[in-house]
Amino acid sequence: MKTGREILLTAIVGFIFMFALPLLLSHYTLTVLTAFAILALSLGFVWGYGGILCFGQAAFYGLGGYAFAVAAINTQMPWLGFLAAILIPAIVAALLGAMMFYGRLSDVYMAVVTLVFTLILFKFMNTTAGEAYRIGSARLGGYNGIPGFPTLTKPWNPTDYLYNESLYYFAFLLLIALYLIVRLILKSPFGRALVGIRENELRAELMGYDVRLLKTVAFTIGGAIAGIAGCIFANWAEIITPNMFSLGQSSEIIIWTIVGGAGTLAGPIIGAGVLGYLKIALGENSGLNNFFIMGIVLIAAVLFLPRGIFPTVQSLLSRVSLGRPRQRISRRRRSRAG
Amino acid sequence: MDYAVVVIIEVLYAISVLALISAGLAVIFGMMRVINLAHGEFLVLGSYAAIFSNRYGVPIYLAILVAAPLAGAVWGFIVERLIVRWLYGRLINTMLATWGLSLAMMGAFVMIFGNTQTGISAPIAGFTVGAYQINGYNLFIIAMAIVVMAGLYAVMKGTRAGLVARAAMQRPDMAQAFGYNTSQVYMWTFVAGSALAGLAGGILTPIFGAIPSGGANYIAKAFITVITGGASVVSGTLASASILGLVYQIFTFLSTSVVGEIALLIAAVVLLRILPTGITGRFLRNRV
Amino acid sequence: MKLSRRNLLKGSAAAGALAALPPMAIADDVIKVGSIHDLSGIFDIYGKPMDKAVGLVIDEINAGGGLLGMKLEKISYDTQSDMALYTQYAQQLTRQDHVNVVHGGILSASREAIRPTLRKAETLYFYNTQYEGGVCDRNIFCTGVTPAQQSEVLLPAIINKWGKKIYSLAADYNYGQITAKWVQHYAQANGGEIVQTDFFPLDVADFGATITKIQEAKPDIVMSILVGGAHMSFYRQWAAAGMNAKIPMASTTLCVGNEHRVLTPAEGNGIMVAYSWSQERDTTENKAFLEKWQKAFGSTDDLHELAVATYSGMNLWAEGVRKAGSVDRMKVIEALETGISFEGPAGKITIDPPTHHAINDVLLMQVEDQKMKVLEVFPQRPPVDTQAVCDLKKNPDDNQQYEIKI
Amino acid sequence: MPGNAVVETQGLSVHFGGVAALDRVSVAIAEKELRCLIGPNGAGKSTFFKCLTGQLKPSEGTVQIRGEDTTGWNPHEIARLGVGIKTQVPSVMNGLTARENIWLAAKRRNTARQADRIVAETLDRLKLGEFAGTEVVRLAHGQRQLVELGIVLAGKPWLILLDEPAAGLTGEEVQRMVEVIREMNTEASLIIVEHDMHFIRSIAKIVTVFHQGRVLIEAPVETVLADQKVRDVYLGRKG
Repeated sequence: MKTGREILLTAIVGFIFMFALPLLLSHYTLTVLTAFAILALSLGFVWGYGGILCFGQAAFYGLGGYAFAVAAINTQMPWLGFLAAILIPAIVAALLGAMMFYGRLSDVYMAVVTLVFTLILFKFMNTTAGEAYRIGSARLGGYNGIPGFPTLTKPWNPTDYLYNESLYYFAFLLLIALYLIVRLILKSPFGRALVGIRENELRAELMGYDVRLLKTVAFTIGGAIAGIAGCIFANWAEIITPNMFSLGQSSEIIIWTIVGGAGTLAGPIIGAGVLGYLKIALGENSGLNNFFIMGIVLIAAVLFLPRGIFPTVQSLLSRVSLGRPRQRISRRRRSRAG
Repeated sequence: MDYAVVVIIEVLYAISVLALISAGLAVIFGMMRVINLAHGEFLVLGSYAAIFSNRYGVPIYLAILVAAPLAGAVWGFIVERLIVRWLYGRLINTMLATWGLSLAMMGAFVMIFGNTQTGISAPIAGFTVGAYQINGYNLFIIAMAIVVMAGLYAVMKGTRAGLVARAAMQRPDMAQAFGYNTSQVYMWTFVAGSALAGLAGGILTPIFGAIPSGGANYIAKAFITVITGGASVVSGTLASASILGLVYQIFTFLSTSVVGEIALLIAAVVLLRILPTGITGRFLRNRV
Repeated sequence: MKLSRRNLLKGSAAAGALAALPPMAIADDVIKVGSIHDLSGIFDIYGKPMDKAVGLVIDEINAGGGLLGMKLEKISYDTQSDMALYTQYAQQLTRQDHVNVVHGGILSASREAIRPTLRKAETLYFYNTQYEGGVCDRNIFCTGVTPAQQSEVLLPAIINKWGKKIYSLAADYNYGQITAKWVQHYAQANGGEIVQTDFFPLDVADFGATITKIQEAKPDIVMSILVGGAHMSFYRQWAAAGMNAKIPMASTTLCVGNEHRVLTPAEGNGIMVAYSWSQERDTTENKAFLEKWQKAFGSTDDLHELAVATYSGMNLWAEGVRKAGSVDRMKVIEALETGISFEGPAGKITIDPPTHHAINDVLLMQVEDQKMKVLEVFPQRPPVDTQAVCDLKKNPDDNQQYEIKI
Repeated sequence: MPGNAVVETQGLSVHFGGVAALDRVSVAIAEKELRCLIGPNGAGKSTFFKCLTGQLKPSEGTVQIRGEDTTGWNPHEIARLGVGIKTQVPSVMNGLTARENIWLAAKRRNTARQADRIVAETLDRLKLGEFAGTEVVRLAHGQRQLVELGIVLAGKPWLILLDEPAAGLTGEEVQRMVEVIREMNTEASLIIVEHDMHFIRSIAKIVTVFHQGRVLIEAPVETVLADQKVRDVYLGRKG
């Protein structure tokens, strides 16, 4: 019953935002910010709750985009592409996760492996300009990426493309749905065990939880969500390039998550929205270099707001409002990880 | 036969480049358990220092071997005092903060130097091996890699500073009890690692030039080399640089440099899968 | 309504970015020109002068009383070398700023990112960059030089001068792949032979093994189709090995970003190139242009082929508007399709009606002491590559980039 | 005796580098037994313990738990047999509340509703009720030890392995611990690694003494405490 109320409340808040935001920004800008938010949600789950610091979440994001484009071109059925954008990153995440967690790699080594994995994809995709690199009728296109694939249509009318406003509402509904799904996962025994593992892996094992399996499953879910984000991005940009796999992209995801607040779900979403918008806004007037600003933001966040903006604001508010402190699983591990 | 000699030199050169770009990171990681993800930009900083001091009249070898490491050291000092020292013992947080530093430095380079590639010409002429011309500067790089590695070994094994550093890293309480200020030891270690990064950047300038985004290429390789090598500074770096450099160059000769790089990355992942704590985590333990 | 919405938007952008408010546009008595280039990030050496060129033409026209009695207004966006931002800003230019024409795009990927958007929004598009050719779309005009135009001039010259065996090094992306094919085509047509073509991703900076491999193949000529900052290392490593004294080199890409100024004379001298413009071309139009640029921006050091193509493209568009007597998209397109010409710094440049590409002068040049010395001028070379696949007179609704089969 | 053994090791050895931390140890523990493992620092008792829990893989030899060969199993697989384990340093989930900690342990083998009931029982039994909603990181050391014990109990184990349960506890807390352990022993076999002699005296029946990676002696507690060899190696060093 309590869960039911929370779902309802979240959905209402989500809908309010969904309809209020277009008053401030164009649907078009909001769509890509929503894709970023979904991407941040995926890392927020994997890192904030699973305790798995993945330096290569961009890999699944890019795989989602490419899986969508390739499947859509080959089948001319974009919704099959949507399915592929979930399944392929999930399968790849499952394999990579199994390799890491069953191999018992520690934090740093995991960071290296995920980073290297992303780099390999990035380098490989950049070399696929030749005609030989095609999957079915889809040319991978190398550095220039894949333009001109069919995008998502309204399921009841295959000639009516999801475009601009309709794409935005679709993306935002997905965001709300994914947020709720992740919430429910975290409330389930699996989710609680996951948080338990984050807090103390050995203890969880001694309780009888198969840490390797649970982490692999969590990593797979994260990969699938990132894949969905990649698919939304592909539909928005109508072109995908290997840049989706770049180190810059990977770092942005981590920055969104840490600035927003790892260990919460709303934090990364807000971080992605705000910083993603900042990046677009900065392009309208070139004064300071964008990397410079992002870098300073990240350093400042680590030094001064190690818990992130959202949790800090939240605890300030709860202190001010004298309300009962929300029962929240705080994320302490990050500050003492290592 | 000539071809074999040329290939061997190229392989040694690839190993030397890996060893040079990794040395500074290895010192900082091996001794302090800190990963400096801005390491690549430290190298680029060294390159810029070499180029601009040379442009303003500093002789090229002084620019490469003195100005570059000096710039690295000074900047390392500033970074340690302002950022890194607040984060000791929090590996992931240092990684994130230095990643931010990496982006900020890259942005700063763009704002200061612009997005063009600048460089200096190699001070050594090419020479002939049979029917082949070889870049003479490659031999200088091989020599410098040997000097840096031997120097590191000598400092760590043979000097009091090296001993104190090693002691402080292993038992901070003990070193403190003996009257050494561990915070100072950490600081100087970081400065030394930064100086090595600057030096590597300086040495490699005539080959790679300097470009604001160049750090990304360095850090990926250095990071992978160091982690694959494990915690031992000299032997770990040498072991992994040798394996990865060999793999890279062989595949580059057989196919293209992209295949070489991908082979290097795959080799690193395979090594880590077999030896989850790096080469020296399993073999060559208790070596420097 | 529209105004207040725009106000709000810009206001929030400004608050977020601490930016100054851009000058307010007042609808209908100005002509709005969108400029969309990479002003930061790894392509900014190309993008910044291009954006300046747009501004320069606008200032010139405004100083002369404007177009059709209306002032021009420039609306510029920095795409930060990020392809995703191209789509973003193309949308803003069309939906929010309602510009009359868009000039911009550098990499082919960026052009392909915005071309569909601008076509859908019925906004005229000028792409002023040297590129691989083959775009066939009535809404776009491409004023840059294409590979066939360069190779047609360059290959016979170097084969006659240096010999038949050519080793090609190309950037591993669309442009490099296609240009390599044209190089091969014209090499064979002139009795030459490509012994090997190697492709390098744009971030490769280590060419040691390649230099050894080239020596193994013993070519007469090395052909460089390398692009970008990392690839600059090749020229240095080539010279450091002493190879520049042994095997001569030609390029279809060196100098586009003023790379010949970055290399020392020893490293660069003797490399043969072919483009549509050179600072050293001795014509009155070119001299006048260089002076104007010098006066406006203080230095001509950053000027390059693409900026000049942008300058020509802007002027061609303005000619089209004058001729059409309107800024209406279809009217301007029809006016341009009459084969309008512009006499400027790059000589005469004419729109080729069936392809919407440019008929350019092509200059055969040699790098000498960080300058591009003009050896020979080949006037009015048609874009033969695109002509082979594209005829917008016959198929006005065509909308794709052909990969030209040779 | 091997017939009804719940835990039996055969020639168990662990080598670190060239050093044998555990050297051919064969021990058997019977159903419902309460066995204490003692020995000076570095004697091998903790290494032995970790071989039982799966945290270490023995270099040689076998471990059997209720007739099942568990050599080289992972900790979670051993835990799933119904083995409750408490480690030396209190191993709890710091960021979670005491209730959440115990709930996770209970939920592994039960439905959510059963788990809730078990948590209530356990909290009650350990008198942790007032701290149930507190994050464990904020609790005092003794309370954390109790939470960990609660985690062990909530799994309803039939074999319990405790590594130094009395370490760092106040006198009063030790007394409580002794009671809890006695109570546990009515349902389960226990293996306890301990330093504290008073504690051992008050609970132990049979004691196994480790020395330099081997079993020095295995006998009832009175015999062990009177043994001269034990006094030499253990008490001598301990003092």
